[in-house]
Amino acid sequence: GSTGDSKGNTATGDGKAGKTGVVLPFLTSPFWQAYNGYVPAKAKELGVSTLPTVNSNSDAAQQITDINNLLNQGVKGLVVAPIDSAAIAAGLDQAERKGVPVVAVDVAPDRGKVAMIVRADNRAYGTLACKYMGDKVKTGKVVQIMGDLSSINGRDRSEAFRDCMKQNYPSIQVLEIPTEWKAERAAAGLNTILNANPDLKGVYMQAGGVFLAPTLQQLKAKGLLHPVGDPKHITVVSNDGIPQELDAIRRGDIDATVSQPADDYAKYGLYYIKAAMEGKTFEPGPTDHNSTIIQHPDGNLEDQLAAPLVTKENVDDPTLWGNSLGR
Amino acid sequence: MSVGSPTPSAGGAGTHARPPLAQAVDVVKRFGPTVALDNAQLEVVPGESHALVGRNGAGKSTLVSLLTGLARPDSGRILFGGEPAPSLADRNAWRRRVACVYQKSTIIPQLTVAENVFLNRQPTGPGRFIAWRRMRTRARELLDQWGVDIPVDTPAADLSVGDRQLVEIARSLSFGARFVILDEPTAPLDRREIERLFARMRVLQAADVTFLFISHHLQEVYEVCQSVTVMRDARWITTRPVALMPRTELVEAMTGEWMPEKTAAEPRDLTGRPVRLQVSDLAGDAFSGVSLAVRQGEVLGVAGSSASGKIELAETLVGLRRVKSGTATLDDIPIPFGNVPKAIASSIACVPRDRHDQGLVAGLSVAENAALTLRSVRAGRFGTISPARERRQARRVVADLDIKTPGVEAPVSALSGGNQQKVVMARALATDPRLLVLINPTAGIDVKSKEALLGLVDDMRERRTAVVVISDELDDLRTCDRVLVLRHGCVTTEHPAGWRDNDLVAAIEGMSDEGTTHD
Amino acid sequence: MTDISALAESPRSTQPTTFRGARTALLRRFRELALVPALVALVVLGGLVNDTFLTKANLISILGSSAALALVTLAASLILIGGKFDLSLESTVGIAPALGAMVVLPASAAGFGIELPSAVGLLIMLVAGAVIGAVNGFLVVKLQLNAFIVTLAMLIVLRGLQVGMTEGKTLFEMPESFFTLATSTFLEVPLSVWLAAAAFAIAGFVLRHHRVGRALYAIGGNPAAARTAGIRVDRVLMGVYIVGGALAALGGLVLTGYVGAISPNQGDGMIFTVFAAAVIGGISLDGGKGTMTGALTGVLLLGVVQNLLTLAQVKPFWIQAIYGGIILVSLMVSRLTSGKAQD
Amino acid sequence: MTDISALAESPRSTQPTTFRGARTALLRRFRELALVPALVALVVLGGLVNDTFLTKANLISILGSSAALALVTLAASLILIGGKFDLSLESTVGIAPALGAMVVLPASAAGFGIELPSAVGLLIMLVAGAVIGAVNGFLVVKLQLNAFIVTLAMLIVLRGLQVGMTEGKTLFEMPESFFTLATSTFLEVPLSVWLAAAAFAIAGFVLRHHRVGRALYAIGGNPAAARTAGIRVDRVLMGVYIVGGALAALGGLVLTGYVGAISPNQGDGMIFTVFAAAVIGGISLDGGKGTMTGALTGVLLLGVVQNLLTLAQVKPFWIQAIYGGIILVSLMVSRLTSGKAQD
Ligand SMILES: Nc1ncnc2c1ncn2[C@@H]1O[C@H](COP(=O)(O)OP(=O)(O)OP(=O)(O)O)[C@@H](O)[C@H]1O
Ligand SMILES: Nc1ncnc2c1ncn2[C@@H]1O[C@H](COP(=O)(O)OP(=O)(O)OP(=O)(O)O)[C@@H](O)[C@H]1O
Ligand SMILES: [Mg+2]
Ligand SMILES: [Mg+2]
Repeated sequence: GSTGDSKGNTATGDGKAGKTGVVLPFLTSPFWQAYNGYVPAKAKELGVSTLPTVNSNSDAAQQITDINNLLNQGVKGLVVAPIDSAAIAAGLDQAERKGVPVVAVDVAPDRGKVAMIVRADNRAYGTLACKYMGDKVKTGKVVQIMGDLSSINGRDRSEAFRDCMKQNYPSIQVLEIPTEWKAERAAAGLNTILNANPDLKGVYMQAGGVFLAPTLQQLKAKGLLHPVGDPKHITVVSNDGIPQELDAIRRGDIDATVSQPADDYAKYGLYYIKAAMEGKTFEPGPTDHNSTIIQHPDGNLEDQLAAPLVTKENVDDPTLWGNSLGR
Repeated sequence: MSVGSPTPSAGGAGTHARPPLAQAVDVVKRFGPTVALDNAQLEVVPGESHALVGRNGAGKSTLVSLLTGLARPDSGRILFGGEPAPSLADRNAWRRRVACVYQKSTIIPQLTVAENVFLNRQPTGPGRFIAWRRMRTRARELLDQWGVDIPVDTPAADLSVGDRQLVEIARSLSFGARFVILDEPTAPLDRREIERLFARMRVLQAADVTFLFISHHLQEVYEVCQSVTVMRDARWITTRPVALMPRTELVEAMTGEWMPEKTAAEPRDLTGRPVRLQVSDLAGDAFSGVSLAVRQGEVLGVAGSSASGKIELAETLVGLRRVKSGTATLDDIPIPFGNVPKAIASSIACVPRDRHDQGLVAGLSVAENAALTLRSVRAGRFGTISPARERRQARRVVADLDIKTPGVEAPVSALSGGNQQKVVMARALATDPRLLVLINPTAGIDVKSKEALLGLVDDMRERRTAVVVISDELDDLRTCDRVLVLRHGCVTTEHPAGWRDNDLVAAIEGMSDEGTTHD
Repeated sequence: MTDISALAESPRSTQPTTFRGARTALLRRFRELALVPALVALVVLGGLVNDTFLTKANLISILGSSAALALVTLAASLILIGGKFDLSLESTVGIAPALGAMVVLPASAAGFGIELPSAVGLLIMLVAGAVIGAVNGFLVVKLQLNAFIVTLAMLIVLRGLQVGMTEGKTLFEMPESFFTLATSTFLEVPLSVWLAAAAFAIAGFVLRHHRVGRALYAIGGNPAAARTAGIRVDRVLMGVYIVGGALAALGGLVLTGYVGAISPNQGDGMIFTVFAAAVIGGISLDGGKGTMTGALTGVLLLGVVQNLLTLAQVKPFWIQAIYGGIILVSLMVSRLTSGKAQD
Repeated sequence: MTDISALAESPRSTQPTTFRGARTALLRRFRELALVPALVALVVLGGLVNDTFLTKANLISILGSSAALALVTLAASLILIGGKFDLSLESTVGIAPALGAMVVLPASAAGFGIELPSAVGLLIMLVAGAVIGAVNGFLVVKLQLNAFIVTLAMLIVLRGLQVGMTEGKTLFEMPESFFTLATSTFLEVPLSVWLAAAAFAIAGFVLRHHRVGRALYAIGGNPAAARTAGIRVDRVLMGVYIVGGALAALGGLVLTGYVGAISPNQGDGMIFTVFAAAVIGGISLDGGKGTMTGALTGVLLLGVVQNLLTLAQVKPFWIQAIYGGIILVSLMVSRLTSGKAQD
């Protein structure tokens, strides 16, 4: 599939194609907040008519209810960012029963049929961060500031990072701070870890949106915030790619971040739902937006968007959502 | 009966030279549709102790709350020394004019005795901070005057009911106000404590302090008061010197009908009757070596000071407490100690010590409270109960016990004290007991209700129930066939019906050993 | 109003008390229906602002989405009427079904790998709920620890245990029987709804017509009085904690079916909504007061509000604020209608 | 066990025994220190299992991480002693600093764009806290709504308002003055710690040695009696709600400095920990009981536990369970040491 053929029928497209519902997992992270901001813009671009976004407030049951409500309102397509890979199944079944196509964003459902999965793999983030960190640190202690272990993305990133470290960098010891996505838990944890391990070499934070500030704050407090390149510098790799992370990279406070493309999430989520509503289908293979569509064992297709690793080199790349976002 | 335009001064009070110390003129107070005070009058003259009597719900406490600035009259005026009363918010102004022991306890359990005495007027040192040492010493002095020998640092929660009351009284008298209101101060006190109170009152009267004294024990009125105001159905009835108001007339004014003086029960010969309750050498919380026997249809009184262990004995018999040693049988079947359900199952019933603490569930209706044991209203064998049957039964007891209530569905909290107590009695009778234990059955209850309740005890006689009455009110004990006196947890003396008051009182106080010594 | 002022003139205070008694009795009955007008108003409003609101499909999904809340609110209400507290219900909603599922699931699907038949799994789920209730009961009734705080600690412990034993994984490959309650319907209405309705009906009946229910009110109203009246206070309270735990587990099962999986934080934060529903419905936090009818209307009110907020397409940022605001207002409504200070 | 059930059976004794009086007096003093042994034990244990635990740096960071909790626990404790409740404190921790920041920040950084001087911002933050407290006070004291449930609703409303006005954005880029409390130190110890210590000292002193403090205990113990004693019940309670709100705002500021940003769910779920700390520290949920010393030890206990769990690198999945378990145990400890039923 390519965006080429969609251009023709945008005009007629939103005429006959009905409304689209967009469901968010929660709004309290800069990333989803940005995603929520992109939705109306991209919808306009693509000529998709959407209802106002719905926020499930990180409550899986609420998300099912939201999907039901949207279906009752007669939406013809759904773009859902599941709170949990499994706890979305019932919602997908409902949609299928009503013959309403669903595009899953950011999380690949364990069960149920979707027209397309649009995401950059959480495990990939973890591995990417691990590789970069490993090559920089080589040996010693690093800490990963984990998200909520009961949330799918937190879990995947933690496991991926841990496994990759075990395999590729056996001489690196991984310490862990579980935080339930709470900034103060991260701050307290990091502070304590630094007491016990003054020789800490690296920090991996699973969500820059939540952990950037506390991490820098604690490093500053302990006088360990040295610019990149300084021998005393502690390697910091982040995730999300919000503007503040990019600034930190420019300042040399942190080394890198995985830019999770909020804009593409919105754009291609809507793009694929539009296509699905028009009955278009796609095959595995490369796309025109330098990503590849792969097929899951259960038959679902996934467009694996590129999640570029941002470092000092490419931090000013205008295509990064963190740069393009109006501030 | 019709009440002429109320002119208290005609009642002799006004003949005094000085202006009335405190005055309530045509005060009206409503609670929702309830009229608690209906053009009530009161005029307290300096130097003479004034009694305020009336049946439960007559409006006495409400009048008190007006006289002490806790509430505003809907209409009418409150005057002190001829001056209009201060504004409600200005508590200190009220404090200077009147001190009060309220009917409801105003002790704060979490605070120490000393703090309760000086609540919100603690002696302060530099920087308006509390001077603890001074406060303690002053509290100590105050309590010593009353012979309350508890450390002033004890939390009030640990005080006995009597001591708590004494602390309240001591506090109210320590304000230095010339006018002191005592709303049923003697209810929780035992004889010795009451004597202590009266002695103190006389001293203060001599020092020109004026009392407004409320009590349902009319003999107390004659003991300490010079004039009396009677209220009925929220209205002023009369105000007269006590001397000109013999008991029967007083009761008539209160109840609106003539009631003959209650005479002591005739001694009856019950030796023929089989023994119902047999207690042998029983020892438990606060009593030991108690042995007694109650025959069918016999009413046994148990008297003693509040520390005598009589309450503990009673509560043990009805399954509220465990025993240390000894046995007790009901019709030769051992009584299940420490297990109320079993006790009730073996048809033992009880009117508990305090109707508010242990007797009633305020939120529930009269019917529900009367059937609280839930035994008399079972319908199916699966423990289902029938509200219909419950209402029927409730209507019956309301009729039998002459309970004044808007209806069986009304919340029990809407009833006056006496009628509430009748409901508790009804609950006890509902299980048709073979042993009935009454603990302070007439506490805080007006004369008429008292008669009614004691009348019920007589009915029990006929039904051959063994009745044990725990009380130190002579009126209650008069109806008993025998009275045992407890001191320090042991039975000291036994008094068959027809005893003389002094003997019994002396025995309770432990001052003499008249009557047949018991062992 | 006029008749009252007329009464005021009447000489005897006993006569007015007749009316006073009658009036409060009426108020009590009224209080439990205090919300019905609000509920009706909301439904009408909903019908006006949004044309899908009154469709059968939508009404059914309101019921379907409220079933789990209803069951847990029932549990909470019973415990509250007994004058006690159980915050850990929300964790039971998660851990009980998780246990039930893990004894059924193979190790490959994050189960214990003992793969018991699913009937046993469901049984274990209920038992787990009951046992948790029993533990709470023991701590509160026997050890006399403060109910609020001890069940708060239990809430944290249980949640932690669930995360621990599932290693944070979401369970989803359960056999159909774990979902039927929510998925299969009778007369187009999910079984879960019928179940909740039945549970409320039974509870309502027992509270009114069975001695245990009546004992519960007495205990909540005045434990000491209940004890002297020969009511086995501790036993009844233990019982109600156990039943509460089992009901919460059942609510968890309904939720499982509704969501199609058991995430490690299933039920997280639910207790807030539960208590809101109960109290809005006129259940007293001081015990001894409240009816099942009231609690149920409380649940439905919140369900309808949630549904309306989504349908009305309120800006997502503001939904939460408005939701809370409505709870606040309903509280004041039930305060005013009940006429007396709230407890 | 048996004696407890016996205690449960028998109504409270009428016996005036000086011994018992003295004993309980001693127990009360003991109760407020009930946790000290537990605390000491934990510290010693910590020192044994982990050699960095007792380092000055680590002890300081325990204090630093507990400062915010300490301030909010202080607020909650004061309100609890007055016999009331405020759950919405946790939302105040979030919204008050957010407001203070947004009046300072330019629109580009998610502020209102009015860019007032940061001193004004900090003032507004405190005032916001006080106002929120006043609203709670009004609803609870004057309208006599149930404190638990009304502040629960407020919790939801305020959280919703914060999400709404920040549109879910996390606030970065505040001026340094928003961080100084947590970042700058005196004698190596963060100012936030000194602030919390001072607040506790003052509160403790006022509660013990000033009429207002004693009045608060009286009100918590028996409001009606307090009224008749001339205590301006409503005024005192309003006051304590307002002070509580301001303290929570201050706690929020400390937290802001500690994490260097204000996320829309700052303080979310904190109230659980706060109440746990207060009650473990011997503050009674029924009002009228508890001391600042106790509350403070409660806070420190939890802080030490958290720190130890991280140092010990407990398997992350089990941390929550262990944490809750420790709270539960500490509750039993303070129950047993206090010797009487908990409230
Ligand atoms: N706060 C109140 N709310 C409603 N009704 C009340 C209130 N206080 C008193 N009443 C009613 O007013 C009437 C008078 O009550 P009050 O307490 O003054 O009687 P009393 O003479 O003190 O009775 P007792 O001798 O039992 O103390 C009663 O009918 C009572 O039910
Ligand atoms: N319902 C009541 N029961 C008993 N006393 C009351 C009652 N209402 C008021 N009072 C008394 O009247 C005084 C004045 O009432 P008010 O309510 O104005 O004072 P407050 O509420 O204590 O203080 P503030 O007026 O500052 O709110 C109170 O201090 C109290 O002593
Ligand atoms: Mg009275
Ligand atoms: Mg006021």
